[in-house]
Amino acid sequence: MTDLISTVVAKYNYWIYITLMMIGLYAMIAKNNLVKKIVGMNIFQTAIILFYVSIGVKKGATIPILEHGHGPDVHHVVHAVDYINPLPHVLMLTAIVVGVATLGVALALAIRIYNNYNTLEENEILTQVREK
Amino acid sequence: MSEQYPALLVIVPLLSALVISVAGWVNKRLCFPIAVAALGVAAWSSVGLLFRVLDEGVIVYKLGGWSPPMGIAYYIDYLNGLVLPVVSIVALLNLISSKKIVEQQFPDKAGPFYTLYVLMVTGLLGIVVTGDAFNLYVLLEIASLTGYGLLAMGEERAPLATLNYLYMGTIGACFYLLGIGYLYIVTGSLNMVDIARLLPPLYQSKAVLAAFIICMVGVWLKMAFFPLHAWLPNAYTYANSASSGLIAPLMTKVMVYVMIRLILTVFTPKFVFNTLAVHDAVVWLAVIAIVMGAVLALKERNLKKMLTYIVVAEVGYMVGGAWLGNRAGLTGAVLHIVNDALMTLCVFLVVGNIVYKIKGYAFGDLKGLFAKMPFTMGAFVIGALSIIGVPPTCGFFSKWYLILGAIQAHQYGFMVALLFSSLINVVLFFRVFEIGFYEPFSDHEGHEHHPAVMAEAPLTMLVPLYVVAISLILVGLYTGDIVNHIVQFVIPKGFM
Amino acid sequence: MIWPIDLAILTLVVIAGIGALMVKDLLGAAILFGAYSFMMCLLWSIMGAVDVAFTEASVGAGVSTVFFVAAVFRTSRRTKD
Amino acid sequence: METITSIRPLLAVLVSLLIIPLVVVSSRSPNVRESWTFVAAVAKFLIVLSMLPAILRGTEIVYTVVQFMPGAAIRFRVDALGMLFALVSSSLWIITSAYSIGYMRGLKEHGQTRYFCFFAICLSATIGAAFSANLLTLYLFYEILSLATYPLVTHHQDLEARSSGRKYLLYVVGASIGLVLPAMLICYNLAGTLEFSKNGILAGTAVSPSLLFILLFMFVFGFAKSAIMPMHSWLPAAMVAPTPVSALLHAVAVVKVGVFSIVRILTGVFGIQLLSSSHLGMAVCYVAAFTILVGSFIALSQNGLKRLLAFSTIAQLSYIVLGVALLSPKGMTGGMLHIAMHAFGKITLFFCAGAIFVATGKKNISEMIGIGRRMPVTMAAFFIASLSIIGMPPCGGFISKWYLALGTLQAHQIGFLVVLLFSSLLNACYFIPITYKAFFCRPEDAMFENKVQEAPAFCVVPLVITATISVILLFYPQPFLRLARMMVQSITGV
Amino acid sequence: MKIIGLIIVVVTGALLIYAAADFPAWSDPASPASTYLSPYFIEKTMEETSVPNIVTAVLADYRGFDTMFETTVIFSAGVVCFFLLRISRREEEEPETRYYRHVLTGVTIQLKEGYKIPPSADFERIDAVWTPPDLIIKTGCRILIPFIQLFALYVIAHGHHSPGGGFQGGVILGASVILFAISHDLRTAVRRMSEKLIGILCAVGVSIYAGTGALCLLLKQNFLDYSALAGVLHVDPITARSHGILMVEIGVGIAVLATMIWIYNNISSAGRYRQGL
Repeated sequence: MTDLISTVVAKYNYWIYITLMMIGLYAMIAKNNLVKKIVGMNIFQTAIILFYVSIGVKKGATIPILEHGHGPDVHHVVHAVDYINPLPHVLMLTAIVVGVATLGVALALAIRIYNNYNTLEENEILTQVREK
Repeated sequence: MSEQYPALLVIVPLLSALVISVAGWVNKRLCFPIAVAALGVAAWSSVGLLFRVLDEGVIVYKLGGWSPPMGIAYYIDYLNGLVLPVVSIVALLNLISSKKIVEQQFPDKAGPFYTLYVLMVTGLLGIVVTGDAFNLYVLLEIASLTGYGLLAMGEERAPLATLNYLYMGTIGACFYLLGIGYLYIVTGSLNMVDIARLLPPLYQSKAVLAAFIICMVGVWLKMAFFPLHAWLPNAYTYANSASSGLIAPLMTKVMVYVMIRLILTVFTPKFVFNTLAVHDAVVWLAVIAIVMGAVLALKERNLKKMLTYIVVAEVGYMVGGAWLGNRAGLTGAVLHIVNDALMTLCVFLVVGNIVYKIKGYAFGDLKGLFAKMPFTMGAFVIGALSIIGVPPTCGFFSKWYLILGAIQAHQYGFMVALLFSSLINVVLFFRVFEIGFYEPFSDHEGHEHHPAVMAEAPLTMLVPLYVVAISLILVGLYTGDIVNHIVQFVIPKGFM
Repeated sequence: MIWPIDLAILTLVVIAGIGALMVKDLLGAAILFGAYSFMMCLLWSIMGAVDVAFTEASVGAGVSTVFFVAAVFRTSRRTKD
Repeated sequence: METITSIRPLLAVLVSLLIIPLVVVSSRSPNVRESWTFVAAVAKFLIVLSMLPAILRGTEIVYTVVQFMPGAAIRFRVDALGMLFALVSSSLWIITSAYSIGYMRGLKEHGQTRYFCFFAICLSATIGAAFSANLLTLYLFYEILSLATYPLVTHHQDLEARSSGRKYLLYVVGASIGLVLPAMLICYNLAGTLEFSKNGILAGTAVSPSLLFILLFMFVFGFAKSAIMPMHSWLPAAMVAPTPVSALLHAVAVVKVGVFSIVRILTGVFGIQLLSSSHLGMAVCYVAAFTILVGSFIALSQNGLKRLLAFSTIAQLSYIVLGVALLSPKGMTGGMLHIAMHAFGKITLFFCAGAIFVATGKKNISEMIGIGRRMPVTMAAFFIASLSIIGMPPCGGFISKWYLALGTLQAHQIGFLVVLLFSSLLNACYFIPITYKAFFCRPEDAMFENKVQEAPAFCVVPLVITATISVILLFYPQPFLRLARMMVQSITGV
Repeated sequence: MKIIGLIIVVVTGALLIYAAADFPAWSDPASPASTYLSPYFIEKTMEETSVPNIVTAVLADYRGFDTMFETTVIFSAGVVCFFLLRISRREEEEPETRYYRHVLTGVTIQLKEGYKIPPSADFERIDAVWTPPDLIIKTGCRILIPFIQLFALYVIAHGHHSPGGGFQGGVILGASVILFAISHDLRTAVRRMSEKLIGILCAVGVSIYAGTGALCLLLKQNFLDYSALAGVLHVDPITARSHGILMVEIGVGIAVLATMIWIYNNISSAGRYRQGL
């Protein structure tokens, strides 16, 4: 039992990221409102970012900014174990940007759709399309 | 200069896209020539790269001077050496053809259109050329985002279709990203070659298995592999023809390239075909994709939509070929990337010409088209024959290798599916020919002349079309050289 | 790192996310989404990803929410699910 | 065997393609356009003829255009059989071109430029098929021929043409993609090559008899142009085409390409050793014999002249297949010779049908009573040609049938001899009454006035020429007989 | 659809949970991700680029190529929004009645079609739904915006040493302009920062990034190899890398700033450029 709990706690981040991702995915598939789908899409994307950030976490390490003095001669010996893995952070900066870019495009499309059909509900739009 | 070709290939279009976007504010007429020049340079460098690869073998280009796996590097080997010229040349030809379409449909937005167009090509070229798994994701997003923009500009239903594409595309790209994350968590690397080096001890890991499945599902989503294809037909059909002429030939093909790259370079065939051994199931999925694509195409009474379902079926060809797990099948799949890009371009350019002149693409609009647009339809016939797979057009030869691979792998279901789809294609295209050729029927029996008023598309649309049409035959005739000098080196040694 | 806070915020994130999807008003959804992003940002800063957290704070909680609100303003708040 | 590398086979194929742009450009002035067609036809014939001496000397002419993969290339090899076929089709093209001019102008058909263009493509494909050195090249030209014939078959662009065109495509293209293509690939996979060889490429491979059987019939039915039953019904339907098309393509080029392909498959892919040892030859014989009898019977009941000729063609094509599938030297000689003999006879018949249509507008036999008084020359030619088809002297058809009959004896298959003779009887039954009624009907039954009014000279002269050739071939069957013998000798060694 | 969605979600979730079992434990310092590449970055960054913020160094130098395309992604999003939404002047139907406001007195004038107002700085065009901006908000924002912008500039400039950089700074800068547009109205904001300027700034921002890379290429180094700039800047190659990073960060900042405003303008007015939020 304690094993189970410790497994659950040890990878709590991973479970949460999976939960969030599935929430987002479900919203994208099952929701009817276009903007809700976009919200779901963003949750989906942030879940992946959460996953990546979780990869980077390192026990007993600090943020990936080196302590330093000024001037070229002040060089500490840097130990890798002291700092959190920066690479996932870099990747996720990119992913966040991609996320906001996708959001912008998606919203622009939603507005175009609204202008055409005067609704954001997918089933209503499809009814209108079929009637034409 | 030639050692900088890999950088030029991507940088020149990127910078030109920026220049075009500025030119869009200053003088709209400059946009088109700049775009042509940019893609011309890209095409030139990609061909130059191909020849360098033929001479020297794999080229590695370190961006920022950092050696991989620290920095990002471009790897150009025979596989992407072959795909790059196809991408850039297809894009260039369609660009030339799109000039008139843009003038007709959205003259005010020529600037952003060409910007997005060139950016999309940048993205596609980048996807093909990169050797870094994450870099691929970023470029994939560039290609996708610009693609959404281009596709949404069309008929009334285009935005909704594109938004659905956006949802699916985002899920696909995110799945890919997640898969890369899984690989990263177990290997700690993002460089494709490096991952492949680190993976063998981890072949039994569940995480690697999941990474592979997730990556594949993501890529399949982007390439519209059958059960995941639902976004494609509408998105491509309702878009303007300048955009669909770029995206229909390239997007799915580039994603097939990514799939083959993942199989060959990242996960390695040993893992995919020996450890995992699910290829029979995937080939059966491909069979379903081909059959369903053909059947759904048969249902359509609308030329452009019919073609989009053919695209879905063709994706099945390539996926199936790649997953046959033998030399002939993979050769067929790689060859089909090239051929299908050209074939699809050919037929979509034809649709572009028809829409430009007739303002419609439903079957009812095509009556008497052989008399009205004989040159366009002539090229359409060549493209159609290539899709059907009639020698000496190139479509025949990739189908040849695919069927040969199917026979060697004892996947007779795949063989039958290919033949079935060829036969359906005959029906599909000859149905279109019939409408264009016979209808409207002459009133009284006998040899009534149809009132044939030529209304042919302008020369800037016909010339690219004929270049493609002729290249369909030339590529077909030179299949032997392509296979002997390029494709056979794609396949790793020891691959049966 | 203080893991109870971590767990608590993780749970809050899920609640905010579900809330954004469940609420029957798109403007509310936009705001809840902003809250979700901000929780996420907190979470990441706890995990030591300061740059990511900073970006998420400015993009996710800031600009994205503004985009959402703007889009909802231009379309409609009405939603059935 | 000695081989020469020469580009001439390729030239022979290309020459008619090269004039297409010229034909299109000069579409405004019909005389110039038709003269281009003549130039190409004559040039093609001369190129083919120029290769004849070398072939008769026993050498082969080889030319590789492109090599796709080991054992599969676009490659030409001119051997005796190919030469025979090429000679027949290229010589008849010249005559048909002349006839086409008379026919098309006589009826004021539309789309004549298109007609001549596709005709030229068809001829290229036919010659290409004749000279092909391997199965891939053969398949390539076979497909091109199928597709290039489609606009000709459906030339009238009406509903009937459309439904016939559909049937044509369904049978011919459908069968070739659905059956020949996989069969070819299986062969390639088994043998690693597609080059025709004297002993057959499948000879040395370990293939199970059942697979062999399946393969053989995939080929035989797949080459649906040979109209072996049950793949025959496109042929009568395709008779909606203008008569010159029916004449050249459906009596000579298209159907003969089908039969020629089967002959190549039997001799070059399977090889007679394999066929005789596995008794597959007999299986083909039975199918062919069935087609001969049924085709002849159906022809008996036809009223439309062209439909009658179509069913007659179906039966006659199977003679060729039967002859070759007997695997006896005489039978094979007869079969190959019949390619030529039947071609000259049948084309004459079609020309006559067309001439009648141009002059009187009649299509049905029942409307042709007494027509001999009005068109004596045409009907005389018709009579001669029908004798050739029946296989009676003084016509060339006699020789080929003679060899076929000898072949059945040589193969000790008396049953097939009976089939041959019975079928000839049937041929006589449906051909002779036509001529008889045309000339010797009672005056009150005659449907035509007793005044000679022939079709235009462009129509009549060609059919007189072909009828004459039919007669000459009996007395001087060279070079066809020699070519057929050389081919048989090279295969069987006898 | 809901059932399908549920099935997909359950299957995918099960797969992911199944795979997570094989992951290294969370925050394990010995996991491959923490031991393979990252030590190199952590230990060498200072030596090789003299940038203490490892994230910035990796972002703009080691993986600078990714970041360039990241900027391009945002740029293309801006172009896409413009391309899709912006209603060109030719298509835009001019409303029958237009409204002008006399700035000094606050009097609103309604003009019927065909009438014109003499060009004068005293009148500003307003929309039918225009409401006077709330004084408190307006003044509050006016006070806030300079500080926000100053902070944004700090974030960009100090990205080498602290969290932040071009992207975050650019977003904040953009947000400050968006705040201005919200607190006043879109017309006023666009008058301050015209559409053309924004469009060109976007491209210029990305061009600075790509151009820096291309400059390295012209200086006979590989693309984005900032050490090539050493000769131009008269510093050692390592400092040149640091400067190169700053240059591209500025480029990113400009591009992001302009794009955020651009997207906002188009979305909030549905492409009409009046009647903002």
